[in-house]
Amino acid sequence: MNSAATFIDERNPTDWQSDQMQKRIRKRYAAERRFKALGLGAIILSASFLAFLLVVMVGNGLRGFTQTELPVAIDFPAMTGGASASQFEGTNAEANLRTLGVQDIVNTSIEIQYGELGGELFSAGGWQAVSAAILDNPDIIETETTLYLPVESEIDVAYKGSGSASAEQKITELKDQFSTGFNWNFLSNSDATDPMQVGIWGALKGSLITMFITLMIAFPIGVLSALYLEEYAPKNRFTDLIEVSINNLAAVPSIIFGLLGLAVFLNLFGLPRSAALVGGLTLALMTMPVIVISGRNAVKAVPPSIREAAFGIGASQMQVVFHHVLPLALPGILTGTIIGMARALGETAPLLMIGMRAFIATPPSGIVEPATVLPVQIFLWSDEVNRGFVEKTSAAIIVLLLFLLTMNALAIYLRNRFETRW
Amino acid sequence: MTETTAPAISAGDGPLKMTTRNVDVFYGEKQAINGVSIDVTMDNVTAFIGPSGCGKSTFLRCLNRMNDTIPIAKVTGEITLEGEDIYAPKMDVVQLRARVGMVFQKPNPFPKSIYDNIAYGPRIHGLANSKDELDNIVETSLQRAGLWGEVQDRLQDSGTALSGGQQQRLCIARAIAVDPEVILMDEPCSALDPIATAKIEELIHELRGKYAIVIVTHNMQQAARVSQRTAFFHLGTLVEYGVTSDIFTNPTEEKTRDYITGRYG
Amino acid sequence: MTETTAPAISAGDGPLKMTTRNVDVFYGEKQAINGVSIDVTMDNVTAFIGPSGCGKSTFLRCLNRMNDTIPIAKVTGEITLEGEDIYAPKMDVVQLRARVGMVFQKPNPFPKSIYDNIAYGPRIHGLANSKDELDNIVETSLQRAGLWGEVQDRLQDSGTALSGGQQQRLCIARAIAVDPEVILMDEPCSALDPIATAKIEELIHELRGKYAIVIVTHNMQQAARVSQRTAFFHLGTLVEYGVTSDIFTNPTEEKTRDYITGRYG
Amino acid sequence: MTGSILFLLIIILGGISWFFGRVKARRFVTGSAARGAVHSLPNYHGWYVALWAVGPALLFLMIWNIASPALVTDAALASPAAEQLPQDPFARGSILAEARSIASDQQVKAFNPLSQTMVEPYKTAISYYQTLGAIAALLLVFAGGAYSWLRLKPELRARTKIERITMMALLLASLIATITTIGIFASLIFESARFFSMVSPIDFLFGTEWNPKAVAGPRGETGFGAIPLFWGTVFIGAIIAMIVAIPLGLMSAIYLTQYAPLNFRAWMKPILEVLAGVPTVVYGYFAALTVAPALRDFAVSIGISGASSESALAAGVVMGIMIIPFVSSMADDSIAAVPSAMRDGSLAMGATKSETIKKVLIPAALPGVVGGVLLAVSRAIGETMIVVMAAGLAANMTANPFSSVTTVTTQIVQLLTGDQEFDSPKTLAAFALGLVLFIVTLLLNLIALRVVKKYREAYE
Amino acid sequence: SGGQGGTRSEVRIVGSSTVFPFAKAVAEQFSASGANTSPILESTGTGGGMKLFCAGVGANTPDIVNASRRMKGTEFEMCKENGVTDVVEIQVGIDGIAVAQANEGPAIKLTPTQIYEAIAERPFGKKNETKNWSDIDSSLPDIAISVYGPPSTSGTRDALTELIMEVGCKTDAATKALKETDEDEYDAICHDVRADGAYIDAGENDNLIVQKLKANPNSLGIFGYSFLEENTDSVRGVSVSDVQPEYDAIASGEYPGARPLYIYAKKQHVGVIPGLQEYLTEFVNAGGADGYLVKAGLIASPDDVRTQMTETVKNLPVLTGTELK
Ligand SMILES: Nc1ncnc2c1ncn2[C@@H]1O[C@H](COP(=O)(O)OP(=O)(O)OP(=O)(O)O)[C@@H](O)[C@H]1O
Ligand SMILES: Nc1ncnc2c1ncn2[C@@H]1O[C@H](COP(=O)(O)OP(=O)(O)OP(=O)(O)O)[C@@H](O)[C@H]1O
Ligand SMILES: [Mg+2]
Ligand SMILES: [Mg+2]
Repeated sequence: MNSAATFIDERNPTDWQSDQMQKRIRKRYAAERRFKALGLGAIILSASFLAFLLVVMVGNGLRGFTQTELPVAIDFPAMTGGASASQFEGTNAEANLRTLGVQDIVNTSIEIQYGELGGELFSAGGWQAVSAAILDNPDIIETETTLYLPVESEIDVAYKGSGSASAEQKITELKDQFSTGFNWNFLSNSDATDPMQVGIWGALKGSLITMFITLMIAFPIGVLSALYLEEYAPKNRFTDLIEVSINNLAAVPSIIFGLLGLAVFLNLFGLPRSAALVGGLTLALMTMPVIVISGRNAVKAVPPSIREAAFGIGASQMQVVFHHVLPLALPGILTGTIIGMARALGETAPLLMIGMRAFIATPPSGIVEPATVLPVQIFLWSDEVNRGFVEKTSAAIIVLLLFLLTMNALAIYLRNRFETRW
Repeated sequence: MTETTAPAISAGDGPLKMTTRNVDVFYGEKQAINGVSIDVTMDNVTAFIGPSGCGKSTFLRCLNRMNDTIPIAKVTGEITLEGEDIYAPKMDVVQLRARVGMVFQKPNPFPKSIYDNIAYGPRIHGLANSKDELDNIVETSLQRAGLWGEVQDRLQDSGTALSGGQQQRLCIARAIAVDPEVILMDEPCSALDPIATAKIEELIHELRGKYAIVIVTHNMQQAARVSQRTAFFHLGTLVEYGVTSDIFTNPTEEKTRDYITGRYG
Repeated sequence: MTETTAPAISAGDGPLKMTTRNVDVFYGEKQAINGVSIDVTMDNVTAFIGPSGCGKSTFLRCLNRMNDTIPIAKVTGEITLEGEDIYAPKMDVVQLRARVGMVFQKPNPFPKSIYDNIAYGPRIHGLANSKDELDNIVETSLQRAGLWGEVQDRLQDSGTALSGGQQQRLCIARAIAVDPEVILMDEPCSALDPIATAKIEELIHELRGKYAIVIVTHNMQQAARVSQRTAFFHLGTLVEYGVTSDIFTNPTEEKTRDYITGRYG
Repeated sequence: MTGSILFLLIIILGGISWFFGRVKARRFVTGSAARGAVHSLPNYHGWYVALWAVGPALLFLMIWNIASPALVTDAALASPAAEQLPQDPFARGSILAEARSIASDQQVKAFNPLSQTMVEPYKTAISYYQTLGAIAALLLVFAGGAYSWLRLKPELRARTKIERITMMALLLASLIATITTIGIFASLIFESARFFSMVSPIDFLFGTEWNPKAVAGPRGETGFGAIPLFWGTVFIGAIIAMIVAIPLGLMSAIYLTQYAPLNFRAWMKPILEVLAGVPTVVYGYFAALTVAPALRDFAVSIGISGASSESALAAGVVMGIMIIPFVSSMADDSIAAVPSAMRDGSLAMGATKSETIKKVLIPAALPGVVGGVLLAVSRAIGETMIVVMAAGLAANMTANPFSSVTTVTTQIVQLLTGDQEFDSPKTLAAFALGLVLFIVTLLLNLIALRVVKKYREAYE
Repeated sequence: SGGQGGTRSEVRIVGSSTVFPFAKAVAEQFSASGANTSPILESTGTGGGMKLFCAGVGANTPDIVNASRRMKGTEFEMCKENGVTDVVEIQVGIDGIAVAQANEGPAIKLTPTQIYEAIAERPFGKKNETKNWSDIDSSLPDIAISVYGPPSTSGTRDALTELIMEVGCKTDAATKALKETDEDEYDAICHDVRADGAYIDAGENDNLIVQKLKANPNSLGIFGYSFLEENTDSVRGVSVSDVQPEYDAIASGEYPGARPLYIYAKKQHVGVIPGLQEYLTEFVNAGGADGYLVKAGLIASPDDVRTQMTETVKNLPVLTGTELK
């Protein structure tokens, strides 16, 4: 090391082994560890928020999928005056059932079995389960059958957890007779006053129809705009204007889209209130910029070399775009579309402004029929006075989250699958 | 655009294929090519050499108007293909590019099957009337590119699954498939290993005479090996253009000499 | 790891600074360096040459454990600095990197003032006890890197506002400021123009002897100009290592000859 | 012939004309000999003919569909049965509508007996006009098809024409965004203008009391001072939410990009993204039902009196959680955009990772991070459901996070769905608030995008 | 549907969120038998509902508006202007504004005047300086005034100001006289609620309000009677003028905070929209003392009103506008 002596003489050599230096290094490493722990902590904290939210929702909501039931013995032959099973088969079944007066039959049976106050034990719409049972198996109409019917909401809540004193007392009285069944109503019914009778099917169907409209409008417009802006648009003021408006739209608060829908679709165009069509249009305007932006990124990610290759053998601009760029960008566009659609599916605020905050007891059957959507249903239920709605709200949230998580997972899968193509 | 700027083409160079006169290229404000005049002949391979950023690629891309795809690029001067001005308004770029094929620095097969890679050009130009004819074009193109033997059993495999050298030959085959008159190659070997490079060089030898070939390279030895005419560019100007062996053994310009002896670049 | 693989270092090479024995480097499954043994001495500038992708940078980055930053990289074999195994568990990477400085291909000044760029190292390592001392370190480092004259009046300007060549010298000054023993340079001139290149080469000449210097270059002429020892890599193996002038005039290996005469790369 | 069958027929005819166009074009020279002689492939000639055949016909049908109902009604009303119709326009219209839907088989049973009488006239009129429309449309198909077919010749630049039409379609699609923006602005500005004609903008923007009254008070005060709302919005969205989101988001991004093993990152990143995917109504419910009571209990237990269960803190914290992935992905991008040479440069000097991050990466990424935070803020202040459900309605100007404040978005929802008198400034105030919100988020975004863009350019 | 000439097969209802749950129950029962299409019911608030209702006649406007207060003269005018000339008013029941506290809270009795003095911005024209209830009347407990009540946008708030505050305010002769001389000032003095934190805006129908009261036993809450009834195990009513907010007291009008609930229907739509009249009938029938709406928390109207309403849904007399103020 003599050769370096000249240099070392010029400067104080750094003594890395000195105590002072070692202490300093130890301190630096400690800071390093602290910083890293802080980062890990941040992530764990964020993730545990999510876990906590899911646990709370699932904890509250799973109970919403079950219902507490009590047995009711119904002596059909006696009460119907001998209706025959064949009446409830085939096309006339429903009409015949209506004339049968199932509700009265059930109420009488309940009174016979549980006395005067029996009516207060059962959910008012419980007789519909009997109707369904008859349609399902008409033979029971000729026998004496015991059916399990959902109890009144307050008792249901009390049986599942803690309820009011009066309900608790009824529970102790009838303790052994209760049973718990899966609440099929919840999956097949629509909104109702009685939490025991509510279901998400109406809202879910509304969501599906709304999403369909959103997709049909936002996807083609989004993709075409993305292609235009990336592949065709000349650099000029006009293009800048389009670009600026798309970027801005992506950032406009969703409630403003509600105000737009209210002013334009309802007031100006006179489209019907509460309709999935208007909801879908409003959400489409909101989703489109998301699709355009992700679409542009996907188009941008197609390597220029592919375009050059195609141009190089004499493909025209349109051929390059539709033969090469679009197919290659499609997975990316789809990912963006799914994310945009997931956002639209979870959106509530703009829909409140255009009348989708309605009580709608029948599932919509078309795009101009009044409809509501899952998140709005959740919002409506969360505002209900009746305590039976708490678990229903959470249950509906579980359903909504299932949809969204599936969509997000799909998007992530698509992204990972096609990420490293080139 | 006077004839005085035309480079001397000695007798025996074969028929003229493309001529360029006083070509300037601008990227926005910036001038990338400054008054270049070069003739491309049928029988010779022409090589463009020069330090990085001197405008070789830019100039090459003028020859099939690939610069049109860069919005800020502006080309002036005269470029002809068989006497037709390729920048004339009535010239159809799509047809021009079919006649002047191009092979790029990095092999860029489409992410499709080998067959579809080759068949794409003939399909969009409607060169084949039947499946048989198309098969035939694919086969001859691959044969010309010396790739047929290696891929004939797996024409349905993806073109991107080939090795780099094979990909580059696939790209050459793809260019040949539309039956071009000129083939432009922009550093076709720079992404390849020595063995693949050797194969491509051999291929160029074989293609010579059938197509007019222009090749850009940063490897002077390669230029010396494959070309008969060499153009040396520097900062957007054409410093020297002539017979390859002359340029390498006896350059007339100081700059050329410096470059060839490795004083910079 | 037997001594038999050690390269011959002739007498007069000066004291040994770093040694490597049988170094293998893997990126995941892929082996990028295969059993390389090289000695770096104090008095010579060592150049690594070889075709692109042969592992020059990879090997260079082993010498100050910069490969640690690539999660999939794995290094085996023995590398010592002044006899200490730098991959030993007790080796402190922070200190190691302070002792073995590095200059990169593209100048990478921090987006801070020139002063702060230089002062960064001394500050984090606590090399200066006072403002004066720090000023002093900054000044001498810049002087050594031949940049003082050009920047002394604008030490507070951003480092990124300098020209490319100045930036690269700034990076060298920054490396010098922490008082390293070895300086590794990975193609330090490849992003620079000829004039800036010449300045850096001159600087290397001046620094020689004060620091052990290893330089990677793809420009063989540059290797010939600045180094006294040259190592030629090919596909991850060390093909030939010896006195620069021997390698260039009289290589023992066929591959080296092919490379130097430009048959590939 | 119903509309859909006609539509189908036109499409089929379009297909046929495509075929004929193609056949004719194929008879021009083909193959390699065609080069130079024929401009476009037969396919494009086919498309050219098809577009000519279908385009005008469909356009006509569209106009016809809008115009013909009125004609049909006129014709139906001319029938004798129409004389018994009631004069009341709504009842009359409703009967006509019912009759029409029965006549076109969309409805079976008539609710109003009068409708039944009108069915026949309607049926006649409908079939008359439908036939008329159909004949005209088909004529247009043939005319368009024949005209274009005759024009086919080798030099016809069919491809160029098709390409031009395609590009027009693309351009139109991208114009929708601009139209929407204009639509938003227009729908807000008109109602806001009406509002500001009743309430002075000065009072609105700078008034400190939000207590909307239908009638102005004795001193002319209207209770439309929006400052408390702005404060509530800023307090929840830009202060509390950001206090949660910035450190968590930034540190998460740093850990994930700089420290985390690849596996961990691959799992954790999507999990964090899920936080942004949870619908806001769920967050709102969560905030109102779980977080808010917990925070209030906590506040009471540490002796803060007057803690409200609809606290700014609950809404802000939950909103912050929602924004975490937003901040972290922006930070992630910005840090990733710092050239790795910068990081290597610092590490090669012997800096530890955290020193590199703190002294080189973050300062270099700062503009990007700031831009990201601005975007996150704009997102947070525009957020509605969480605050509607958890923040309360009290327009307090307080810095106590445990008390209740209200926000612009909450008030918009309240004003438009509350029990207030219609047409009062209260309804219009919602649009004025919307306008302010729109402008503020717009400005924030413009600034943020500019900052981010400028900074990206610095490295390119 | 859509447009003047369109039609629609289901009844559309908009309006008050207070009437909403009752209307919902009626709608459900109405369609349960399967004979009628289920009506579409939207909670837009009374004012929002009026705006939609009065926008015109036709399939794209609602048939019924629910109201937690009587239609205002201005609203009626607007209706007329837009062609909605035949409006039928039906009183469907009564809602009480209940003052309540947690079961654990200290017993307290109030009068409208005391409530007014506690929550008004300027009781009797002077700035409200009261901090504790005892500041108002020494017989009241010495605890801080803290009242959770409806926000200014809600109909319950209108009821609060009209039924309780104004009553309290009028007890002062000077203030009462002001009504003739300076009505604006009178309105401000009697209606404005203090904004210094003693009165806290809280959502209606909000389960959280119960928790708030439970957590702050010293606070009072003001909300609809149905809500009180629903939560009797945690909160109890506070008597006003010695009357407890109980069913009978409210029904008889003895309790001061009682207000009628209305629905308004367009006669022009009757006979055009299927089921409209049947729905109205169902609503009136359901509002009887033994009807299911009472179970749901509605207070039945007095018998004479009910008889009159039964007539009304049969004959559908239209409003002239003079009965509205
Ligand atoms: N798309 C572009 N926009 C702006 N400037 C460009 C563009 N492409 C190239 N340039 C500039 O034009 C000049 C010539 O570039 P060109 O790519 O033709 O050089 P080259 O000789 O091919 O270099 P290389 O050997 O590195 O490929 C350079 O200064 C380059 O920066
Ligand atoms: N981070 C990495 N991950 C995986 N493989 C890598 C990585 N870095 C380099 N390699 C591979 O290791 C081999 C050696 O690369 P290296 O960068 O060391 O080559 P080089 O000689 O420096 O080339 P060049 O002259 O182009 O810089 C190459 O095959 C390269 O693809
Ligand atoms: Mg190039
Ligand atoms: Mg390298």
